[in-house]
Amino acid sequence: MRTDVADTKDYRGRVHDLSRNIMTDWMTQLKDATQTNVPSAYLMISGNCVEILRCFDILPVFPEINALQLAIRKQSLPYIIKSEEIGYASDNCAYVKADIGYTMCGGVGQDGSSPTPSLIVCNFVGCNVYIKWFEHCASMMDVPMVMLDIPFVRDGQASAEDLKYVLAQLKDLIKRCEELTGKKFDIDRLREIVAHSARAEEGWSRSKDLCKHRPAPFDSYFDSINMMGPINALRGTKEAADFFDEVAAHYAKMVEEGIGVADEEKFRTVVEGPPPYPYYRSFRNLFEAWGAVAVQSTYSTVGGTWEFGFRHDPDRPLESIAEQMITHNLCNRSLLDRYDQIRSYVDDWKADALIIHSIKSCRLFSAGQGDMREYFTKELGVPTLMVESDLEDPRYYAEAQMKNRIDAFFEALQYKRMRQEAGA
Amino acid sequence: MAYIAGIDLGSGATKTVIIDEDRKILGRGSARTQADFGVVAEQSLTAACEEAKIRPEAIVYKAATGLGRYSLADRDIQITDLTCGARGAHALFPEARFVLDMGAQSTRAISLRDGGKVKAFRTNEKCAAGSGGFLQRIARYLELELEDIGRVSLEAKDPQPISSVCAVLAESEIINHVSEGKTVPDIIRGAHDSLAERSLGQLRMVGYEDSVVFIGGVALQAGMVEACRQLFEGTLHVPESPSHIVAYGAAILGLQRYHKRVCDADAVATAGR
Amino acid sequence: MIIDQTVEQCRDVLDLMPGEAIARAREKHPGIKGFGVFPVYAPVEIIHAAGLMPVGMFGAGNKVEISHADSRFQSFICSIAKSTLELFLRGDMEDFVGAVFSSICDVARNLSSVVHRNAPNIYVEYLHLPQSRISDATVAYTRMEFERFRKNLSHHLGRPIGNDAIAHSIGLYNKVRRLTRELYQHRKERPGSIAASELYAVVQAGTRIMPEEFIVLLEPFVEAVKQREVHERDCVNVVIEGAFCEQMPLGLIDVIEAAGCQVKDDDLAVGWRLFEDDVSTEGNGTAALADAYLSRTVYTSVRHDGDQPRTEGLVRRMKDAGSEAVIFAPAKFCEPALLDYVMFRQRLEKDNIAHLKVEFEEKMWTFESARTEMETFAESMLFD
Amino acid sequence: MKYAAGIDVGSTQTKAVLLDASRAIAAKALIDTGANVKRAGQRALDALLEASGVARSDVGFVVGTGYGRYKIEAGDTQVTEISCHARGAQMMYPATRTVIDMGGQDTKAIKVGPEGDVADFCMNDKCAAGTGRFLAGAADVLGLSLDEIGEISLKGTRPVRLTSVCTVFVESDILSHLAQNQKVEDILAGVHQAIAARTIGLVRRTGMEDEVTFTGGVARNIGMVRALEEKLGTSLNYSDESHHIGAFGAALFAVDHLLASEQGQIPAEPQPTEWVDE
Ligand SMILES: Nc1ncnc2c1ncn2[C@@H]1O[C@H](COP(=O)(O)OP(=O)(O)O)[C@@H](O)[C@H]1O
Ligand SMILES: Nc1ncnc2c1ncn2[C@@H]1O[C@H](COP(=O)(O)OP(=O)(O)O)[C@@H](O)[C@H]1O
Ligand code: SF4
Ligand code: SF4
Ligand code: SF4
Repeated sequence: MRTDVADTKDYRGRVHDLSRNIMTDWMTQLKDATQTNVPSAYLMISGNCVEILRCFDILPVFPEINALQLAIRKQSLPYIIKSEEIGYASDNCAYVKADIGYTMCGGVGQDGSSPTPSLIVCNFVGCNVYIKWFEHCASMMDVPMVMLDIPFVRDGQASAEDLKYVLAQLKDLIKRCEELTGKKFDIDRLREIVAHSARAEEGWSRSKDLCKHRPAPFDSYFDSINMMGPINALRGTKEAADFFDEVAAHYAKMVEEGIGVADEEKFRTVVEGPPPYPYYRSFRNLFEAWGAVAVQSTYSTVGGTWEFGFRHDPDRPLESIAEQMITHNLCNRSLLDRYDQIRSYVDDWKADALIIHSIKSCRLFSAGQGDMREYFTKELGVPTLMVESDLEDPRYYAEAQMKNRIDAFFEALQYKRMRQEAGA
Repeated sequence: MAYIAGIDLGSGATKTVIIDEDRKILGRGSARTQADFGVVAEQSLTAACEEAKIRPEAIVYKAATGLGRYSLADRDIQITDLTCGARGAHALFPEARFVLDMGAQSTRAISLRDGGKVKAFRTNEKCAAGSGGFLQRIARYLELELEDIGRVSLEAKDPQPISSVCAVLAESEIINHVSEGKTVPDIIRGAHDSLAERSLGQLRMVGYEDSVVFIGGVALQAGMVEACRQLFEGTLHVPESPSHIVAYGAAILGLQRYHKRVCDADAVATAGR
Repeated sequence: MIIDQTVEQCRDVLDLMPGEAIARAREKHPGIKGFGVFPVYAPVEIIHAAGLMPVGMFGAGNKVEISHADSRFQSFICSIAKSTLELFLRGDMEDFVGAVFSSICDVARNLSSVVHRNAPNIYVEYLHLPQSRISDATVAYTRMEFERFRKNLSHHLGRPIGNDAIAHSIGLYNKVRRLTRELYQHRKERPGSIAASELYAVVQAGTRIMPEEFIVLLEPFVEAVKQREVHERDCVNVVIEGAFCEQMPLGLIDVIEAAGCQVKDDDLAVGWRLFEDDVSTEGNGTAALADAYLSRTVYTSVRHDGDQPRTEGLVRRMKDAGSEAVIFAPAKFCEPALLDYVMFRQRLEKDNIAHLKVEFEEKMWTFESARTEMETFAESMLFD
Repeated sequence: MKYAAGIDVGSTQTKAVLLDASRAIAAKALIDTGANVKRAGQRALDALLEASGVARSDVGFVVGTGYGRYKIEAGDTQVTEISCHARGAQMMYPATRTVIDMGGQDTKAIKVGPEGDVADFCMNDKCAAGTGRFLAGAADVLGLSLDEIGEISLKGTRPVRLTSVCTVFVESDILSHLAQNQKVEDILAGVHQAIAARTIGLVRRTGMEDEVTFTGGVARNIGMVRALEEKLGTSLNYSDESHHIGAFGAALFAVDHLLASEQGQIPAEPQPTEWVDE
């Protein structure tokens, strides 16, 4: 029985529309801010502290999202080349190159799509490239930069000293925000914001949990992109929290009615690594053609690993922000922690296979993925496919080769399954 | 009269230029590079001497350049092909500040200082389908003579660009174009356009502004010249016999050193008296 | 004599596999075990005070054929990560108790995990070196981090690592660093007195010899270099920037000088000579090291510098060295070096300072294109 | 009698095999793929028919494989060459557990299950370095033919070291070795060893198990066979048929279809997917 939720089968479905609406609102705010003096600040996605900025009505700007948008609209290449002309190497992270190129070409500021920031907040959560990227932005636009040095999770979780260190830096940031906006820090306001965050995180987690059902109501790799904007960039707003309530309800209904994102869910996968944004749709098609649905993905947890239970806490707003930045996101955890995360995805979400999409640009994700492959195929016996391309640079995507590998992989899985069924 | 030879032992071909003391070009020669650089250099030198109508012994100074510059046993000096290319181009077009040298294995963008000295340069990255050897391979694949590439390219109506940075993969792209029924001119021109675009990128890295001298064997291809002309903002100078400019530059620099040697010798001679 | 002998000796050391370096150290320090130090920096004094031999893990040059590690790290990852891992996978690190990595880049961080999984007998430590502006919180944090290292290591070994022992080790390494600084200083003043590849071989050997012995070797060497007759060459004075982690092949260093450049300063193996002056031997050793790390170190591309941009650091370094040009030598695929290149370059161009970028790889063995570029560069500066 | 064909349209060469319903080889064909991929498939099929004297109407099923598989108009369905090589190798050498396929543009290591199924596989990354094309390039620079370089490489006693196995730069690399007066056989030995080393890396990823079958065009190169054997420390299955194993595998799948359709069954073989152009 198909009901009104059936339209979700297209990835331009309901959740996509909802997401696009609130994301567009935010982009409009960004565009408007180029003409006004609304204070704005740069921030990175992974383990961010957007709540603090919100508390001062500072508009958060995420260069990563700018880069992503360029890629998905297939506009990134000229900007990447622009950056290479000033000396960036072909091997550098293309997110950086696209964003810097875009900025150089006037994409940021007065006539651009987002404002020149009043402050650059470098939340160094895992990725070292962040530091260089923001250093360059700061020098290029002559904007002050605040460095938030988030200790990497070394011994499983944050120590008391790590927390103290981060809290001290957050307090520094608060002082900078006070100076910038002339507003006094209001902890009650922060509690409110953090409560919105927690509600969004709850909705996010519920949704992701629904993919444990067969068939999965959405593709937790490709469709999660629709939710990543709201959970990472708009977190702390009431709109985002409402959005997630709606999303969770929507997917719950699909589960109830037994509707999956695929016509026929044949394979359940876990996907590791960011998608090739310039070829997003065609990459997805390659999996869809096999009835392969991602029931979990690591990329969707760069901002936070909420599905494992952590929530921002209105009673300990700053402390919980610090904890989230240090411990509860994918980027600031070790590769081995990521193996564990994937393992629990494979087990609890009942996946048939692991797909590793290795990204040339992003060494945070990709360095060592060969070892991950070894671990999953040889130690755990999980069928694993590793393919390579890039998340931003269209020059590194070879469609025919990609298809060849994916087809061969699923051919083999299917063959195995048929034999098992024949034997059973 | 003293004759100077500039010998460019390149990866594709070895080119020789013979000049007199007034820097006038008397003869040019070239030979396809093979295993033994010595032999090839000899061949191209002989050819140049024939054209110049002089005996090889009349050459008083040999300046070697190019990949094989250290392989020429009886050279008087070796200088890099970048320095020579810059100097040769400058001698012909003194007002130009930039040089684009496209050879068999590499593409170089050079910016110049006064007097044709190298200011900055950029070599194409290793993994780039951005040089003449690549065009040669496509030509072979499309069953075209090397000499015809340039002309055929001009006939293009709907150029088919190449996106891959790897020459091997770029070749697959071309195969795709062929099997999709694209015409040979469109494919060649697409390759030229893509190469031109990449060279422009390289030129920009050395601060490219207005006029550029295009040298190297690839400049023999009219289609390539046309592609650059359409893409680059400023003037594009293409010298006569572009593949010999590096050798020419070597000869000019050789002449300088020769003069210095003679002066020094004179000085010594005077001092000894 | 002494000079050639020492350099020869040091080149020998560089040719040793890590296990062999330990075996050699055992002649003087029976039963000693090694502890790997991945670039750029780690407080080696703590390791030494624990009765271990700190050994620089600078990959394997071109001595080892990579046959296992490239299935773990893809083609677009720097060579040092692969060859270092290869050593572990081949079992070359058996005489090592552990290894320490730090927060220099994403590759090094993931490498520490991969080593951890593939070499279960090795104790792997990961230091998060601060990237923040220096504040009370940073000081407290960094002291804690170094102290944590001491505790973990001591716990692992089952023996205490006392303050006195650390102070003693600091004293030794102070001396090594002082002598190294002298060499570097001397080269700035009398450039021809030591070839870049000689200096490199000696400094690098110091990362694979116990400091006690290294001092004995270094002292007469420094004296001899100071006495050496200098033949002034006509060449371009340069500094090398960007080779702070993966190390250049010796052959490439030679090519730089053969092509007509004189290296006056460099950042090769900079982590082992990071401090601008002596580390205090008073009080708590880990605190002294932490404080020195925060406030008395030279800039590197792997540390955020707050109010003192590296770009200015480079210009200062050039001035101090009396050099006229910069050779950027990033390792292929080295993200921090390649990213920094852009800002360095912009800064130099502002002052019209000449520069050249040459990428290298550990296993490189022909330097033809590098030679051409380097020669052109020198020609363009010399024939002015 | 009904027949089934497998056509493997590779980047360099197109291979085809015609089987009768008892899986006996009725004909083989090998042509250069050339620029027109579509035509290559057709030409290969024509060659099969001509060689065997079988009428087109008697060919009941055609499976296409190889990089040009979607361009074969006669193809009834497509299977990736990975599945085909596994299947073909296992049929020809039933104890096969590992397949190394070296073609013009890529190299694959395939771990094969007891029934010819693909247990795991690895391909060289996007870069075409170190493949058959590389050997062809090397042969070209040295002015030798592909048939000879393998033999010659075996005579090398002191293999040279190559800077990289990049196909694009092999030319200059070899030239500079020649300039240093290295012997041709040593250069070729170096070339083969460099490629072998790289291939071993791939094989390790899937894990090597005996027996190892070497397939693809490069299996005709004895130098490569020996270099791999030495590095792997085991002997390889290879034969004159090695080049055709992909096509043979495809033909086996085609026979499955043929038999299944005669019995009105769905063949026990993976469903191919549709090609989706962006
Ligand atoms: N007659 C010609 N017509 C068209 N292109 C040519 C011709 N001769 C050479 N070329 C092109 O120039 C390239 C060689 O350029 P050259 O400057 O001689 O290289 P190098 O100095 O590296 O040997 C060839 O790869 C080819 O693409
Ligand atoms: N007679 C031969 N002797 C040695 N090698 C050969 C021979 N014929 C072809 N090859 C090698 O095989 C490669 C083509 O292999 P093939 O499996 O047909 O590749 P593809 O499927 O990509 O076309 C060529 O690049 C060449 O290196
Ligand atoms: S390296 Fe990866 S995480 Fe870092 S900025 Fe680039 S894409 Fe983002
Ligand atoms: S084969 Fe292509 S991608 Fe690989 S190294 Fe060569 S040019 Fe680069
Ligand atoms: S060479 Fe560069 S990228 Fe590689 S580990 Fe060192 S700092 Fe990181």
